Amino acid sequence: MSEPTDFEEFLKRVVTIVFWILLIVPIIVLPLLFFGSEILQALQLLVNANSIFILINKAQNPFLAFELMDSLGQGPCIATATYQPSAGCNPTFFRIVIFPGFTFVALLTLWLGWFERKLAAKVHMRYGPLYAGRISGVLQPIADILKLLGKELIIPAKADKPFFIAVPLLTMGISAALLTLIPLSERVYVVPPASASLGLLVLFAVLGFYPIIILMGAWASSNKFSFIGGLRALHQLVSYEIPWFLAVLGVVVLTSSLDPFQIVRAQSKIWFIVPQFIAAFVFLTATLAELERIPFDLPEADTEIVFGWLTEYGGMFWGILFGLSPFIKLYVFSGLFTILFLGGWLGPAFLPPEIWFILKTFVVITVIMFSRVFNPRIRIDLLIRVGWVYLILLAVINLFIAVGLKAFGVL
Amino acid sequence: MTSVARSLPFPTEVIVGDKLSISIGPQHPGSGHFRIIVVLEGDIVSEAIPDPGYVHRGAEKMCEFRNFVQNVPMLERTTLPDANGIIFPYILAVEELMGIQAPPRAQYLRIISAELNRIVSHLYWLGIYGVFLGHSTMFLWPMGDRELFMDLIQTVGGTRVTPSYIIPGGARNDLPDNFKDKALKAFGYFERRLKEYDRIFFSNPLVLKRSQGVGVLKRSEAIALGITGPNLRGSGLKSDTRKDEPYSMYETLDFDIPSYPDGDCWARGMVRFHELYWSMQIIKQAVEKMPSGPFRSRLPLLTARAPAGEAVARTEAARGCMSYYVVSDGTSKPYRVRVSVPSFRNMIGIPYLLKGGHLADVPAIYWSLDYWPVEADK
Amino acid sequence: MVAPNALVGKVNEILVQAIGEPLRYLVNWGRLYSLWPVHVETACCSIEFGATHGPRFDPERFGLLEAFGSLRQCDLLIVFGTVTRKFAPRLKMIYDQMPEPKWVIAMGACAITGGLYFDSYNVLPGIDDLMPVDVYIPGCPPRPESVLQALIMLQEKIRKSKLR
Amino acid sequence: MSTSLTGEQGLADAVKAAFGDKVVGIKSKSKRVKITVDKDILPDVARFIRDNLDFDHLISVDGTDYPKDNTIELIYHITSIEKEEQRKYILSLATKLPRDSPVSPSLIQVWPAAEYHERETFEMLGVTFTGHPKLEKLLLPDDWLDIPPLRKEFRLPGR
Repeated sequence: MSEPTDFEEFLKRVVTIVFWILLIVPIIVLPLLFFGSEILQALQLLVNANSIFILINKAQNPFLAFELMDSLGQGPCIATATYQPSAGCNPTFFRIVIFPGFTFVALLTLWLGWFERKLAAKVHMRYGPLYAGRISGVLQPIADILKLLGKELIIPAKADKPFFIAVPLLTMGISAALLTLIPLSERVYVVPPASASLGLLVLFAVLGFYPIIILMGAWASSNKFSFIGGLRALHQLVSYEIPWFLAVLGVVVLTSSLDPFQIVRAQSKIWFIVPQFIAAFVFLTATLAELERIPFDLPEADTEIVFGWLTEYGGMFWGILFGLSPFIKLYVFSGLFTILFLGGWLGPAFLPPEIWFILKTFVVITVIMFSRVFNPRIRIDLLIRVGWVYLILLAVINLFIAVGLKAFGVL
Repeated sequence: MTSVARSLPFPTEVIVGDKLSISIGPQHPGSGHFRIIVVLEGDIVSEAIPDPGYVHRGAEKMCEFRNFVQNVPMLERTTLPDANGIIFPYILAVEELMGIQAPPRAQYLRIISAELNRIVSHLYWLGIYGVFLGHSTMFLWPMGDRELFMDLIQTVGGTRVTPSYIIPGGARNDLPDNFKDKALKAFGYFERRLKEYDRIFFSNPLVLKRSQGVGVLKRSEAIALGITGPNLRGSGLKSDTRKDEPYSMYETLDFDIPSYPDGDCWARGMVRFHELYWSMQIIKQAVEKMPSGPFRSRLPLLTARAPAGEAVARTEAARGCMSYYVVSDGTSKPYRVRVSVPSFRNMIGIPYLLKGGHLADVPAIYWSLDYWPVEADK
Repeated sequence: MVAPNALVGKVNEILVQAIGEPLRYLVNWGRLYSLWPVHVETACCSIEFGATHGPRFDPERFGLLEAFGSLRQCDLLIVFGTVTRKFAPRLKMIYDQMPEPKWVIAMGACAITGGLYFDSYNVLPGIDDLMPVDVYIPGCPPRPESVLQALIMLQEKIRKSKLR
Repeated sequence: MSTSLTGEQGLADAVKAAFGDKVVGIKSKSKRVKITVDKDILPDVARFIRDNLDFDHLISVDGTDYPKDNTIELIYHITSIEKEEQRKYILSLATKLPRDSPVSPSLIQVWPAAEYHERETFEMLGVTFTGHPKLEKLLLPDDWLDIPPLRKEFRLPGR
C-alpha cells in the first residue's frame, strides 16, 4: 500500500461530493419540489383550529377515516382538505406519508415486532415481553425504538463513511417506494388505478435495488463478517428473485395484466390460490428467502458470521436496517401474496374491503412468522440448489398450467 | 493488581498466509470461551486452528495446594453441566489411594447423581446445538425441560449445579423420601417429550440436510485420534467405560449403549438423544435395586492422609471417558493430580473435521463434538 | 457579546423543568426495558445464564433478548465468572467496542474477587480495574433468580439515573 | 502377530520378553500396568504396544516433577478399543527425563492423539518433544515468561 497522491485525494473528494448530491437530490430535493406546496397547505390547515374541532366532533364514528374519504366535501377538516383534489390540494402527499402509506405501515410493523416475539414465546412455552407497558408488553417495540434513538452511532474508523451512512437511508427510501404499489382497496391506494397498469413491473424493478444496497453496506463496513454476509445476501436475493418473478408470471398470464387492481378484480369468481397453488408455494418460499427469514436467514446467520452484513451497524442505523425495513418488506410481500393469490380485498360485505385486506395480509404474515420457530437455518449451497433447480422447475411447470388454463378457456 | 491488567498485551489479529482468515471466538455467537481461527477459500474451510486457554485457571497446580477433600468442589467447577460426572473418577482414585470402600447404597447414590447430571448435560448440549443450527425452539424446549432434572439434582444434592455430592467414602447425604415419586413423574413426562423432540428436530428434513454427511469421523480415525464418549459411539464403536470397566454398581444394571455407524453430526446427536432415554432407565433401576444401609463409610477428615502411591481411575462422564491420575507422597495434599478431560481429547477432532467443510458447518461440527472449553482448559 | 437576558434565563429554566424531567423519564424508560446482552462467555457461570434464558425464568419478560449477535447493538455486558490473563485484554476490547450508553454486570464470585481461584496464577482478582461495574451478583455460580434480581436492580438504577 | 494375554501379568511379560533389560521397571495391579522404559526405546516400545498388544487409544500424557530425584516422569496412558476383552486395562508407559534438559521423542507418529497432550506437557512442564510438528503455547497466555507452572519450584501467589 502506498500513500495516496494529491490527484487521488482530489478524485476521492469529487466522488464523495457527487455521491452526496446524488443521494440528497432524490431523498430531499425532489420531494420538496413535488410536494412543497402541499406540505405548506397541510401545515396551514393544521393550525386552523376550526378543522380540528370538527374532527373531534366526528370522533364517535368508528370508520371515521373511511367515511371522510368516501364523503368528500362535508366541511373543512384535515382529512378532506388534504385529500380533496378540488380543494386545490393534491391528495398524493397524504396518501404517501400517512395513510395507507408510510406512517400507517410503520406503526403496523412496530406492533408486528411485538406480535412476532409473543408468537415465538407461545411456541417456546414462555411469556415473551411482559412488563413494558403493563398489558403483556405491548409497548416493548416503543421501548426498543426509544433506546435505539438514544444510542451512540459508531462509524468504524476504516469504514467508507458516505456509503456506510447512505445504506440505511436508501433502504428506508426503497421500503417506502415498495409500499406505494400495494393498494388497500379500490378506494384506498397510493398509486391510483389509472396509473397502476404496470404496477407489478415497477415493484420488481424497485426490488432489484436491494442486493446492490446490501453489498454496498457490506463493503463499506470493511469487516470480514460483513463482507461474507454481503456476498451471501447477493447470492441469495438474486437467485430467489427469478423463481419469484416466474411464480407471479402465472397469475399475469391468467389475468393478462400487470395491474394489481385488475388482478384482484379477476379473482371475483375464484381465488388464484386454487388453480395456481404451485405458484403460491413457490412465491411463499421465495418470499421467505427475499425477507432473509429463518430458514433462509443466511446473510445475518449469527452463529456463523456474527450479524452478517449488519455487523458494524448499531443504534438507529440498525433500527432502520433490521427493525423497520424488513418489517415493511414483510408487509409488502404479504400484501402482494394477498393480492395475487387470496383475492385481495374481496370478501363478504359485512366488513369494509380494507379490513378484509388487512386481515388476509395478517394471516400470511403469521404463516411466514411461524416458519421461524420450526426450522433451522440452511446452508448456502443447499439454498442455491433449492432456488435454481427445484423452485425454478416448479415455477415453469406452473407457468405451463397457467397457459393451459388460459388456452382452454377455463379461467 | 491494577498493574496486572495494564500490563496485558493488546490482542493481535491472526493472519494465515494471504487467505481470508476469520476468528470465530472468543466473542462470537457461534463459539464459547474458545477461538477457532478459520482460514477460508471461498465458502470452504481450508484450515482451522483451535486456540484454547481463555479459561485456563490452573486447576492441576491448585490441586497440589489443597487437601484431598478440598479439591472436590474446586475440580467440579471445571465442568458445571456435568459436576457429578467429572468428580466421580477423582473420588475413585482417592479412595483407591486411601484404601476406603464406599458402602453399596452409596454406590447406587453415585450412579443416580451421575446419570442425572448426564441428562442435564446432554439437554444443555441439545439446546445449544439447536440454536447453533438456528432452531430457536430447540434451544428453549430442552432448557425448559432441563429444569425438571435440575430440580431432581437439587432434591438429591442440595444445589443446582455444584452439589459436591460424591465424596471420598460415599455420598454426602441420603436420598430424600419423595425422590422416587418425583423422579418417576418427571421421567414419564420427559419420555413423552422425547417423541416431540424427535418430530420437531431430529426428523426435521432441514436438520437432516444440515447434519447428515457433515463432519464425518470414520471408525479408524476416531480410534487413532483418541476421540471419546458419544463422539466415539457415533462412529460405530460400542465403547463405554460403564460396560468396558464397570465401576460402582453398573454391572448390576441392565442398559444398552447406543451406537450409530455413520460418524456424522446427526449420528453423534442421536447417540446423545438415546442416552437421555437410557440414563432414565438406569436411574429407575438404581432406585429399585438400592439396598438400605449407610450411605457413607465415614466422613473424611479435612486432613486425611493418603499413603504414598499413585492411582489411575476413569469413569464415563457425559462427554466421554473422564480419567484422573493422582500421585500421593504420604501427606494430606496430593503430590500431583492430572485431570484428563474428554473435551481436551475431543479437541483434536475440531481442526480435523472442520477442514474441507463449509463455513456454515463450523458451528454444527464444533458443537456436535460437545466441546466444553472450560473443561478442556482446566 | 451581549449579556444574557435574565428573562431568557428564567424561560430556559422553566423549559428545562417542564421538558427535561419527562424526557429523562421517557428515555430511561426505553432503555430499562430494552437491555440487550452481549454474547460473551468468560467461564462456567455462562451455564446458569443459559438456564436463565430458559422458559422457566424467561428474561425476555424484562426486555432482555436472547444472546445477541454483534457488539454494536448491545447495551449490557454480563461477565460470567473467571477472567483469565489471556481473556482480560479481549474483554476490555469488547467493552470499548460497545456503543454508549452501556452497563456491566459482574456475575459470580470470580468476576468480583477471583473467588475460588484467588490463588491461581492465571486469574484476575475481579474485573474492577478493567471496566466500571454496575451490579455485582454474588454466588458460585449465582442461581438464575439472582440474575433476574440483578436485572431488576439494574433497571431501578437506570430509572433513577441522569440523562446521558 | 498378536500375543495371547492372560491378565495384567501377561501384558507385562510380553513387554519384558520383547525388550529385555531395557525395561527399567514394571508395576501392575488390578487392571493397571505401568511400564517404565528408557527414553531411547520409547518409540519402539510404543509401536510394539500399539501393533502387537493392540493398545491403540491414548487417554492422556502426564508429566510429574520430582525435584528430589532430579527427574521428570513422563507417562502415556493408553487403553484398547478394538480388542473388547482388553478395554478394561489401562497401560501406563513411563519414562524418566533429566530435570535440567527434559527432551523426549514425540509419539505423535504412533498415536496421533498425542498432539495436544504433548503440547500441554511442553508448556506446563517444559518437556521438549523432538519431532512434534507444532510445539507452541496452548493454554497459557501469549505473554507468559515465567517458568512452566507445573514445576515444583513454581509457587502460587499467596501460598
